[in-house]
Amino acid sequence: MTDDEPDPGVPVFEARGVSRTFRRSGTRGRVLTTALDGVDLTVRPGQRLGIVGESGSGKSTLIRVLDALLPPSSGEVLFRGRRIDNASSRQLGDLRSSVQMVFQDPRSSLDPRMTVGDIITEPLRSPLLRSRPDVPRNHGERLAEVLEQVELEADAAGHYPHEFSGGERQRIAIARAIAPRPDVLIADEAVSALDVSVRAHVLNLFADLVRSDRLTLIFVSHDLAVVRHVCDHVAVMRSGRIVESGPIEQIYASPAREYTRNLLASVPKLRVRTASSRRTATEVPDEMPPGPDDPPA
Amino acid sequence: MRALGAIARQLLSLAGSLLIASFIVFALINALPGDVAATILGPNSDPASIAALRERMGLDRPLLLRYVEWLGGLLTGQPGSSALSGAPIGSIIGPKLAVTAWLATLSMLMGVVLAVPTGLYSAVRRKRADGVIISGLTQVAMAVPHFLVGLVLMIVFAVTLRWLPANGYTPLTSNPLQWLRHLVLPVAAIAVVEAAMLIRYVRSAFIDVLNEDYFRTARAVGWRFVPAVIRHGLRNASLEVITVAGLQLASLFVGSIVVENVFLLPGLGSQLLTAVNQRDLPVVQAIVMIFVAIVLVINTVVDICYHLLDPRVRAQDEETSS
Amino acid sequence: MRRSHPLVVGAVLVGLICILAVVSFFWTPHDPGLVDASIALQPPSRTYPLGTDGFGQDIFSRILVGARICMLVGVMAVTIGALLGVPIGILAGMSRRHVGRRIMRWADIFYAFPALLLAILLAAANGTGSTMTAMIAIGISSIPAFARVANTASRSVMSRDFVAAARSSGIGWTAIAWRHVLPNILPVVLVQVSSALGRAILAEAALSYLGVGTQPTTPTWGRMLYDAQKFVYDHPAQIAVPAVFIAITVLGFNLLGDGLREALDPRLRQEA
Amino acid sequence: MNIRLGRRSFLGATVIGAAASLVACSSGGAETQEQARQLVIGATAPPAALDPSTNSGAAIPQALLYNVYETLVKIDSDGQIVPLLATSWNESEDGLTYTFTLQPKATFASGAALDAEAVKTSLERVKNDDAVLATLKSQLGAMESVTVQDASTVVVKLSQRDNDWLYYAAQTAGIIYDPDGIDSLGTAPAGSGPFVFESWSEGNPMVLTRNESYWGTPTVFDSVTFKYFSDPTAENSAMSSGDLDVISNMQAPQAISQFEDPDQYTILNGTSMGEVVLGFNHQREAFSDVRVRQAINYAINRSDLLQTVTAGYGTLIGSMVAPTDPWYEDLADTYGYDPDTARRLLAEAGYGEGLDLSLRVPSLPYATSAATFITSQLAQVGITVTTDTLEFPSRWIDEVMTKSNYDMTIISHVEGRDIAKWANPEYYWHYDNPEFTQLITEAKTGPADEQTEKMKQAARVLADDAAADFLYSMANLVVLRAGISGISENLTSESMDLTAASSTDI
Amino acid sequence: MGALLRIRDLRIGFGRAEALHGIDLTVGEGARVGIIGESGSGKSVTALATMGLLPDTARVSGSIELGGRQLVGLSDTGFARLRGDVVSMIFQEPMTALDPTMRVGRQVAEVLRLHQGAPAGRARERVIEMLSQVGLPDPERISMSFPHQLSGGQRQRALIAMALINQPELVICDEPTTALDVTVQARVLRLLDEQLDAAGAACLFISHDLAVVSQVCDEVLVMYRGTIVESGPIAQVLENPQHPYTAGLIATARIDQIEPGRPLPVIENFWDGKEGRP
Repeated sequence: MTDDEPDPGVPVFEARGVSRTFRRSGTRGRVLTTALDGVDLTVRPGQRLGIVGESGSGKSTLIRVLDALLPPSSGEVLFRGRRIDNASSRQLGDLRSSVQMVFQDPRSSLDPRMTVGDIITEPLRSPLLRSRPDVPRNHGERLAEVLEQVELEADAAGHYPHEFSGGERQRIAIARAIAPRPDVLIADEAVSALDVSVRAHVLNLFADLVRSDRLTLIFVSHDLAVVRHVCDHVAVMRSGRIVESGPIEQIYASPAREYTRNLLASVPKLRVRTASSRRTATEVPDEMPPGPDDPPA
Repeated sequence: MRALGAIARQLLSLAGSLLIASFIVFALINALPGDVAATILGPNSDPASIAALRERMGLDRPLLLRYVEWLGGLLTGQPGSSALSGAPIGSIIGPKLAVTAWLATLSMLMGVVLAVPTGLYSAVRRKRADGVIISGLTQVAMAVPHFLVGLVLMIVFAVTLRWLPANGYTPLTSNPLQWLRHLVLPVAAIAVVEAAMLIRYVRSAFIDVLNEDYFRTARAVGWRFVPAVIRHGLRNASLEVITVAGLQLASLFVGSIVVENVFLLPGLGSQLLTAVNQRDLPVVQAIVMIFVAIVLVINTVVDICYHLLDPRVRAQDEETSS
Repeated sequence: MRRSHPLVVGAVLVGLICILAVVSFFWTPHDPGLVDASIALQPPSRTYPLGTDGFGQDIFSRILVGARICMLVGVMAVTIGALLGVPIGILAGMSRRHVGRRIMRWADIFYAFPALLLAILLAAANGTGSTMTAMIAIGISSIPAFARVANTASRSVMSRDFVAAARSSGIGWTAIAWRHVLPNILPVVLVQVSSALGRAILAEAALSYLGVGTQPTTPTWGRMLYDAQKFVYDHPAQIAVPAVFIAITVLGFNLLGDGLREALDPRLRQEA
Repeated sequence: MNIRLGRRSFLGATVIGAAASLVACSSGGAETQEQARQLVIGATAPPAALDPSTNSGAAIPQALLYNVYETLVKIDSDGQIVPLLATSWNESEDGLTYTFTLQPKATFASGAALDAEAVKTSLERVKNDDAVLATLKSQLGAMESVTVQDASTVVVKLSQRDNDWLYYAAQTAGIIYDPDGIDSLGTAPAGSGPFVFESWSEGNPMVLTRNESYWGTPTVFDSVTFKYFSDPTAENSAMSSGDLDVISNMQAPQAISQFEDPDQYTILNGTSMGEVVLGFNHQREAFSDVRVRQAINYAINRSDLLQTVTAGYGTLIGSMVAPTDPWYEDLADTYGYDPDTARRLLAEAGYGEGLDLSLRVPSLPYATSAATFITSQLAQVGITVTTDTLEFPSRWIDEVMTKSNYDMTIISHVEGRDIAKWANPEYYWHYDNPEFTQLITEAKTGPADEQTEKMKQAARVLADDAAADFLYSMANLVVLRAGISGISENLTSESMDLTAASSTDI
Repeated sequence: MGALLRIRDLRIGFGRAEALHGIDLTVGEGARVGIIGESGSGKSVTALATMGLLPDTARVSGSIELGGRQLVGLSDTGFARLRGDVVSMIFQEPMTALDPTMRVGRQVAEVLRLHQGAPAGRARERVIEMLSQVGLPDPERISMSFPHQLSGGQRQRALIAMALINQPELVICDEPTTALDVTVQARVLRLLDEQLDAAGAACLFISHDLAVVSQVCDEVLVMYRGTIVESGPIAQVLENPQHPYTAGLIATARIDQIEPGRPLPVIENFWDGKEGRP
């Protein structure tokens, strides 16, 4: 599809020893918190990488660093072999056109003051993307195309976000992401805010898009079941470090690290509590190592 | 305690702002055309004697030099003396500052005492008739100029009923009762308008509480509606009151000029007006600097109070995102 | 937007005053400046709907022209305040937290120069108070209020995901400020404009009262109030007329502000 | 409401209780004896300093002249020169020598004797000390020497005859200061009058107390307090609420109706030395033509102006002469209100299509009201006037008096016999009429008995030449609380003479 | 065991719209009843109605009986006596449910002293005891700290302590663990299960996640757009759901049964009764 066919050998993203700390000037003086602590990660073209972890594990920070929205405190980030962590915003044209993001909360990811048509075509009007060959020129035509692709009526373009349901709004966000024909799609908890029934529709949409546009997908979520369905690789994160990563079936079947095991065990399973079995505890071990339960990052 | 770090930082920036403000004040005032020498020597004084007087008063030296000299004097506690009467500025301004300070603080106090209960009442009963009436009256009270309220109060209570003196002032030290009687009307004139503004903030602070999750928790654990509002609303509202009252107190110091004029209180405001008219620059500079300093100091004190009192603000500092 | 009383009442009052102001451009029943000692201090009558003042000038005509000037002073002052205050607020809201705090610290220095103080100094500098000095003084002193409102609003818009989305497709900061921040903080700024207009009219009245506001011959309501003061004992109506018009206008603007705030506050909208 | 609110309502009760007690003990009712002996006077322009010889503010002599400071001779309420520190004086034939015989009993408040030596020091100080105001120097200009003949006789020699010299020596220029206190006049006035300076600072009242060792008839009052009001309404309210005993000169006559009850108040409607003048800048081309000046005089209905600005209080005048001046003649109707003649004169002078003039007035109540009136009246004869107010005193003095940057202005000239100012082309009007100047010098230096006739002719010349539009002479509107008396109706000098004041309550 | 909570034909409307179209439900003493449904199904409104915390714009009709007392139309003072003592509620968002300006221990003690008037000293002990009972490691420190110094899980445990300290007869939970991390959620659910047994309290547990409900409850009701479409013991509802909507809901919840790569089942495959797209 895209003219410069990405060489399968070169990784899409490469993170080497990436750390990120935040300086807080609260009344308790300068407090330094580490969100990322020496992360090494490689994302191959066509790969569907899931990043799981609990709140405060640093997964959202990691993808913001990958997408160059946030500079790392130390370490290197490469996109298709070229360093982007120290590049000026103008040199990021390639990254900006090839990588697009979808966010969690449909109420916050769409500008309430813009029509759906303007929201979706906004990336096409970006100065970095406008002049690139791989970005569609005819906005009107592309708008119709993507609306159809995300199963929304064509006349939706003229309406405003508050006229749509949560599920429909997330489709609009996805349409915005695929409008400039990116190669990589990053989803940050893209279905967590949706009702269960709507979640299925959106996940199916993701699966179709990845297949039809041969996209590389990075899917961040706290919901292990969703990740298992959508991704082929997974990285488990905790307190800013990647605890374990690899093919999803292997990690889910026989997790090497105890934290991953606990994580998998904690997912509530549909079970039947007979009157007598009231006392059978779920498989959750009593003594959990401290960690995700300490005060908020 | 690490909190001192934050306070120290705020005091430092206060000092910075004061310094900048002092230069702006000095430059602005010395740019005023019209000349104190001409005022002293009177209408038909000849230019030569005016120039001589200007030279004697050192008004011709470069601005920066005079600024440094003035700043030095200010920091070492001698703000110089009045160009007109030669009297030391401290003696001129001291009693006047006391009058304005009493006027501003008493009216703010009366404003708060009036505003908090009324704000609570109108918030709690916002759907009912009396709640609506109160907020209606508050709107009207906010729309009337200070001096008009003062004038009406004076005509009714001082001139017609003769209960209280129409104007003038007796220092607290010499006769506390007369001092109080002279301040009742001016303080009431300011307090009515200030209280109206405060009531709106207190009312909205209490209404905000109604939408908070912790208010719903309080209701869920068994608090009746009004006690729940007071128990959890009062603290939230008091934080709101501190900020707003602080800002209002700061602007009140200058705002009282108008009421001083109506009730002939020898405050800083009326002194500033006469000093400006007579181009008595040293006095003008000193008074304006005092007003500026008061506003900046009060703002900083309000910030510090907010920081100390509200644990949430401390939490806000710990927000991670850049 | 549910039909909210303050908005409707506020809009009606402000509308009324605007009509008066506009009419005064084309027509006033009498020449507002015409002095005729023989008909001074007349009670309201058919020819002089609101009576005449100490100079025998028709009060209704002066109220009309006064409306125009008070609105002019109010609008110009608020424009100055908004044009300078809002960009500072947006800049502070869009930059990092501690940088933002420092910018706001600078804006707060304007707090130290309330309208009254500035007006006195400007009047002295300009030789005399005038509508111009009143406008500038009130405008400059309203900068910090606009900056604060714009700062908090911009900071909350910047935390929204659609800004991150725009950043991730390479849209520059200025474009984000124009296309996303400004349209989204406009409602809050509008509320501030409305209450600031109310405050500006009150400030103009105070300045005229102190004699540092507009010229004696320009009929602003504050000036009329000042001139009417001497008749307060035997012709109290002289003071009532300008006072009522000032109160109506300020009340109108404040109600408009409250109505807009209620209509635009997302929390209240859900309740509706 | 539970107890918590209960506590608040208890708080409410105490506040109301306190307020009631506060009101109850207000003095109201009959004045106590002790308060009656304290005279409180309301005035408008506050003094800027205390030394009348080095600061030109009118408020200083108003309070101190004759009350704290005394002169050899003084001006009584009819404008006549009468003995004070000098029991008698005689003027030589050629008018060049004045011999004063001093009052033997006269002493300064400090106790020091007021002898010829003290008189010599004070008078010579005006001539030699360059800190003394230029106006005072020119008033006693003609004085050549002051010699002490013996302890109680002083001889003053003039370089040339000056019929005004004695008039000025009777006021601020002629104050006899206590030699010991001469260097600290700025903070502690030291004189010989019935009162002694007690206290004053900027923005506060001026308080004088009785001079217990006064050589003459002592005053009945323990103290006199001058309270300064920048706002006329505040002054009126203070009077009606019992804070004041006297309003020295009512600024807003429109509100006088509240003092019309004879049992409570007495109103004195006398004349003052203040001539309110619509001055023309003769350097301006338009004003070089007498027809334009006369047209303006015809175009303004001065009696209507008086009605509007001061509710009718004050006297219409036609020239720079106050009713209390010996050479006063009623020239008010030199130019009646005649807009048609005004338009005709303007057309003849070439301003038929219209004339633009600026009217720059000081920020004083009478001036701004008159400006509004005049702007409207001149508009009807085709003169478009743009008015602006200049902050008084500094900006108005700077723009109008020093830089003459004006076409027309309005100010009240309060100094006595200021008609002589028209003879000085440097003065802000820049009026230069040789015939007038000649008459003034003759009146001043010619035989004393011819002075009045010469001054009358000079006044008539000013009126006919329409040197300015002499609007009216300010009324001296004094309001006294019933029982107060002994305060003169007319203002004949710069002083508010309280030496004869008394009260029936004492 | 008599019925503790009996709701008959409960209708609730806001303005023109009606959120609840007449539902009937019963909770026996000590029983654990779950309610699942999507947003807008009316599950939270039912809970708030039982607690009498609906906004005053709500129109309520029908009957809610708790231990023989009729709650519909009960005065605020009447309801206040019950809340926190007879019936208590745990909400979804722990981060904002505690008063940020008041120490945690004091907020918990309030509930105790409000209903039992225990003297301050005794109340402190009871609070410390309760905080440790809900699994908080260092109860003294927790009770002296401010809410913003605790994690989400810790705050929810403190709220559970507040709900259970007066040994209520009925505890209503509205999505109590939805905002928590999955590991924390597991432990809190287990804690809730134990504490409800210890207090012998009945529970009305509301969630959008069937798996979470199944951890605590024996029976379940399925709500859709203001009506109860199905109810019964969890096992029966899971094995053979009667109503197609329930079947669809269960299918979409069990995405772990689906082969990765194959499209997920959607409710439309089971039930076309849904108007308009989700």
